[in-house]
Amino acid sequence: MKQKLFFAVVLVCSVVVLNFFLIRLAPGDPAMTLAGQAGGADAETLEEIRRTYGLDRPLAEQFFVYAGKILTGDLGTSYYFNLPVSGLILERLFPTLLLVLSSLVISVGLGTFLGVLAARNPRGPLSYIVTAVALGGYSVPTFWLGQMLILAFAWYVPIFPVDGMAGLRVRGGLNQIVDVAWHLVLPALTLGVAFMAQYSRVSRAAMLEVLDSDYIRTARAKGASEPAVLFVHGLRNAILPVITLVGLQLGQILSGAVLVETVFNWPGLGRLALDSILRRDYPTILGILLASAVVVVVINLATEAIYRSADPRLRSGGRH
Amino acid sequence: MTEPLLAVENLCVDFATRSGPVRVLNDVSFTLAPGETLGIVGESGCGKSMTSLAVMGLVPRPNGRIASGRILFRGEDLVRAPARRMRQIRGAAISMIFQEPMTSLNPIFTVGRQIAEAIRLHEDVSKAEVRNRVVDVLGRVGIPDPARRADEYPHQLSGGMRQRVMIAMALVCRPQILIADEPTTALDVTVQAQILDLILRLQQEENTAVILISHDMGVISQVSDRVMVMYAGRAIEKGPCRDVVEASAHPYTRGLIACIPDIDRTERMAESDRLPTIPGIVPDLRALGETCAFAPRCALADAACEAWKVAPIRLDDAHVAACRKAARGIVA
Amino acid sequence: MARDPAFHPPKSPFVEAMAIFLGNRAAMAGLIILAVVILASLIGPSLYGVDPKATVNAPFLPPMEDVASPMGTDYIGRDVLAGILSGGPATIMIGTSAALVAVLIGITLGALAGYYGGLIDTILMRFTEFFQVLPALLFAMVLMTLFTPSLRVTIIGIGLVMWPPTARLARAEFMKLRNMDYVRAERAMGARDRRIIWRVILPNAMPPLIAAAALVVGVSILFEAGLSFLGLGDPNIRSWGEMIGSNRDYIFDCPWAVFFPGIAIFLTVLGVSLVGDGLNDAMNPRFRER
Amino acid sequence: MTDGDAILRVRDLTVHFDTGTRDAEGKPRVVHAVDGVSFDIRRGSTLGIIGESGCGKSTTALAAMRLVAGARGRIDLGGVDLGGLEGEALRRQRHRFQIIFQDPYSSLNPRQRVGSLIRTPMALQDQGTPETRDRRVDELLDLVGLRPETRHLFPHQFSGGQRQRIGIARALATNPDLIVCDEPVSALDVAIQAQILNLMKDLQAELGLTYLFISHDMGVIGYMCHEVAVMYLGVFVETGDTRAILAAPAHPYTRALLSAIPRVDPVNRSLMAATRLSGDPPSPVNPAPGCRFAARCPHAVDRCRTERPALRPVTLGGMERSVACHFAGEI
Repeated sequence: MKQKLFFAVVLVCSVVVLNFFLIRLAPGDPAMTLAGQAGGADAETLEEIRRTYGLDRPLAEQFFVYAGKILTGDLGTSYYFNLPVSGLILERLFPTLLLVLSSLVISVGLGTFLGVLAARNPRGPLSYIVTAVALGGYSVPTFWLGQMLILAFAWYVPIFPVDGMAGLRVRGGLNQIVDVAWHLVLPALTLGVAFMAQYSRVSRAAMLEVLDSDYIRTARAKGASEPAVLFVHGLRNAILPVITLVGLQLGQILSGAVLVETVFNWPGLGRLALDSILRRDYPTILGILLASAVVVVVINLATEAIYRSADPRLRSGGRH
Repeated sequence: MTEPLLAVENLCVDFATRSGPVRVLNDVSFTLAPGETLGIVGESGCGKSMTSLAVMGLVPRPNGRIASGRILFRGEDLVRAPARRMRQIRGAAISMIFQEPMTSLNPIFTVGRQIAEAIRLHEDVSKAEVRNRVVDVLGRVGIPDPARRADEYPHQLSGGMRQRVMIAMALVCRPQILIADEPTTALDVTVQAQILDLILRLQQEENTAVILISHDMGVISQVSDRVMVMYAGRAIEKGPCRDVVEASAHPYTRGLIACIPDIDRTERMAESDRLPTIPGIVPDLRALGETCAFAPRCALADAACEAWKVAPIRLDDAHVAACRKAARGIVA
Repeated sequence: MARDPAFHPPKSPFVEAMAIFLGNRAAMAGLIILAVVILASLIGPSLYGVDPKATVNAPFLPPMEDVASPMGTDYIGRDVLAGILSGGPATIMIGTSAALVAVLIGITLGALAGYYGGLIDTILMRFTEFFQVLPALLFAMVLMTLFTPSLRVTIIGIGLVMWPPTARLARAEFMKLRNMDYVRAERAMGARDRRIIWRVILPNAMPPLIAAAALVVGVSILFEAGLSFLGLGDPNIRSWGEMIGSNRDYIFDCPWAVFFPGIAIFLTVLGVSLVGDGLNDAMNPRFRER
Repeated sequence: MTDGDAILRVRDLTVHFDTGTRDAEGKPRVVHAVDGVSFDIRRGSTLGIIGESGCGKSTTALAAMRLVAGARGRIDLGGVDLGGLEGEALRRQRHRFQIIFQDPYSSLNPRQRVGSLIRTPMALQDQGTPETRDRRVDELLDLVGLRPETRHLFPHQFSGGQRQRIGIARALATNPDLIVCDEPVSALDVAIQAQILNLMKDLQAELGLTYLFISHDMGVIGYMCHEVAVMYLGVFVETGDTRAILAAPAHPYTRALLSAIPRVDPVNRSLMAATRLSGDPPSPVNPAPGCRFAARCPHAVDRCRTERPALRPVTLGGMERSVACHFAGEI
């Protein structure tokens, strides 16, 4: 675990290095890039940037200036908002986390449940339905699915709000929580579908393998009932590859969040990223890239910890 | 003869494959008396493991199914018993241990919990009582420091220790029948001897009947009271251990024993001597009919054998062989 | 089960896999879908003959109202069917080329990491992890804005963010296979590393990699659609994702202009996934035994 | 076991693997898989190595084949020290020593037809021309009891025994001086095992082959091997003439091993009366000083736990062998 933590830090540092080089690899003057404003910054601003980032000094020195700024939490200033980028990001972090985590709960929970049920009878109708739904969920473009859900459940049959994260007049207490949850349903579902599809496939395959294993036969030979075999002995072994997959796919889930936030006008990091890109607001974009990498690394460490607690083979040493 | 504890009668098991159904067990019958050890021996694919799974009601579904026959446990036909009744019997009256101690235990639960589960599935006892019995049974199967070991996970134990845990789990509800399917095949010889010892000692303590399945004629001959030899899904010879091993009536049994490189015999062999062999390979089960499956490989087979419909030939009241020439005069 | 080989005609594993594949109804359905999509993309535009970029009819025209525009028109009166027919080649081309880039990078890095292990493996895998930690879409978005979006930039950009899963799979396969006795036997016979990696292990690792490559094609198509939807693709190409994106703000006025391109993407990716699944089943030895 | 006629002389073969972890005292945990093993094999004879799983016998075989990274020691094959060769120089020698593996299913490339499988070693070692190689393939198939027409088939179209014949043909292809056999019959049923063992003995008699034969089965060793080395936790504990050791084992471990073998004998049930070793072999990670067997030995005294016994000649039952036990011949 100590090693994992070390590599997590190294990974985040690598993103800092990447950001640094992206600014310099882009065609044109790095000062211009850092200023954003689609190249329309005035000479005074550019001079200011050249000075604070030490752009007239050697490359190595420039890097240390840049890295030093980031270490102290200074991700630059967004010309558009005229605010520090770090503050902007912190403000948008919560909605994104809310969206990502709730869709993770939906996709992991539902996906694994369906996968396990389907594995019980690999040639039964349920198994075919799960496989078909999984394929469909896997093939559908996330943003389009979101739009179709809006059309269906917010326009033709107006059950849920069209977009946004909160109603204008709802303020405070339980009401606000319910309101946010109400706004969350469609986006979280949209984002969850593709991943639910994958998790149901993976858990179905894992469960099929587990059900074929010797210790399942042992459990049956003990006289355990089928539900006990399935959910006590099978499930916990079959969920391990799903946890692994979640850890590997966090980047993808955040990518999906960009699209979903755009479709639903969800005030998160993804929406901010797209707006900033359209405004050529580079400090904000690069800040978001770094922040999302940190989010991925942190959630990754969490899945690692969950995996460890689920699999004793990783917790304690070999045989004595 | 006393009333048998278990009587398997004319058991047939079919398996669905891509090229149609295959009869993997064909007309298998045998009995088991209380306290007795029956050895079932044969090469891979002969049906010996399927026999044990059928008795346990664990024929793999949906591909496998019992096509016909009866499995009478104290007079009750297990083939027709409902699933609920089979769950009561499995692990309590009839238990089983398997070949691979490495994979037969669930890696994510402690061994103590897995043994406790076997108790709680069949008996309504308090938590403390369960724990006492778990530690007690681990001690009885020769695991040192059982209270500590109970809280360990399978991967922390050696192969021999895991097989002891499997035995503990199988015996914790004091079954009347213990089925041991190749229990020592994955173990080293010195550990194999310990495990066989343990099974026999516990059998004597509890008067358990044991079905020991093995490919190793040495193991079978050392521990069985009676022996059943299987070939291509059929029981081709049955009888008291000594008769089957030392006065084998079926040419296959004799071939099987002769081709083992036995250290006591090879000591006397000259450099140019060779092991006796059975020519050819085990037949494809899909291509078998009602005639003798061994005839194509049998040195004694003649035209009449090719046409003969297989039937058990009784040599005396205990010794039976499915060979046309088994009557002493023809074979010897 | 032992059999006399003389009774079996010499069938290569490839031929056997193909036989299983052709007998798989779902895979066949996928193949048919793909064939229709490709055919429509190839001859559709010239057959239909309507300019996808020009305003040809009244805006917001619903489907089936005017026979000239069977799928209706979008917010500025562009023909939806023409857009779908002409968007096909671009979508498929970008998807497959990007997947090719990704699979080539992935297999090469994964093979080297899995075969050599040790320090090489550690370095390559940290590198892979780094790419997996970056949210692919965000990274691609940054690339697309720093560099002027063009077909080439799009393909390379998508390829650059798509390779890590393939690399992981290739690595796992190589790690498993390098310890097989037949690989050891090659070494014992005096085979060089180059031969063992590319001629011995790679062919045996191919089945799961081919199936995975099919999935990468599907994901790449989805990814391209996502980029175009956000308005970050090559502005000179009308792709399906771009159609959806440009009509996004008018979804309640002309839902068909969003609906039909989405169906086109969905069917294409579904076809690719079905074929990929079929290939996976056909080449998975666990299905072939017995 | 030194002999003027030895084709293979191995001296102080050692294979240690670093597990990359550390023990409680912070010392690196090193697996002593093979710990200073020396042996000779006479041309045309068979040396067997027997031991239980994890004793290092297979690692010894792979190290002798130069297939293990990190092996040290002299491996003198007919005057060339294979242990000192690397890269291309080692590759050029490989036609002189070949290997037969345990698992007939994983040792043949499933994508190669049989003809190509057997031709590969000759092609890789530039032996002969394409035509002579084809002729040799037919010759080899015939030699191992397969019909030459089978060269067009794939491995999965054969049974386990037939696959092992293909593996033998492949090992013979380059006319090697030494064939290392790593548990060649352990995966086979007894009836097929007997066929393969007889084939290997016939080939030895006919072609004058030299085998290094690894097995866990004393019966197989007794049948196949002229000499045997009993291995325990990375070291040889007893070596010598097979018949001498079978008739009068001198090392306590050899005795325990022999008495634990279940004989086919329903009357004299020796297995149940045998002296029993307790427990499993200890771990080969950072083994304790002294005799490796001391922890399980019924005769062990303090000296056994501190001083490692060397192999020394001992005569027992009128027959000589080497034993690594302080009390060999006395107990």
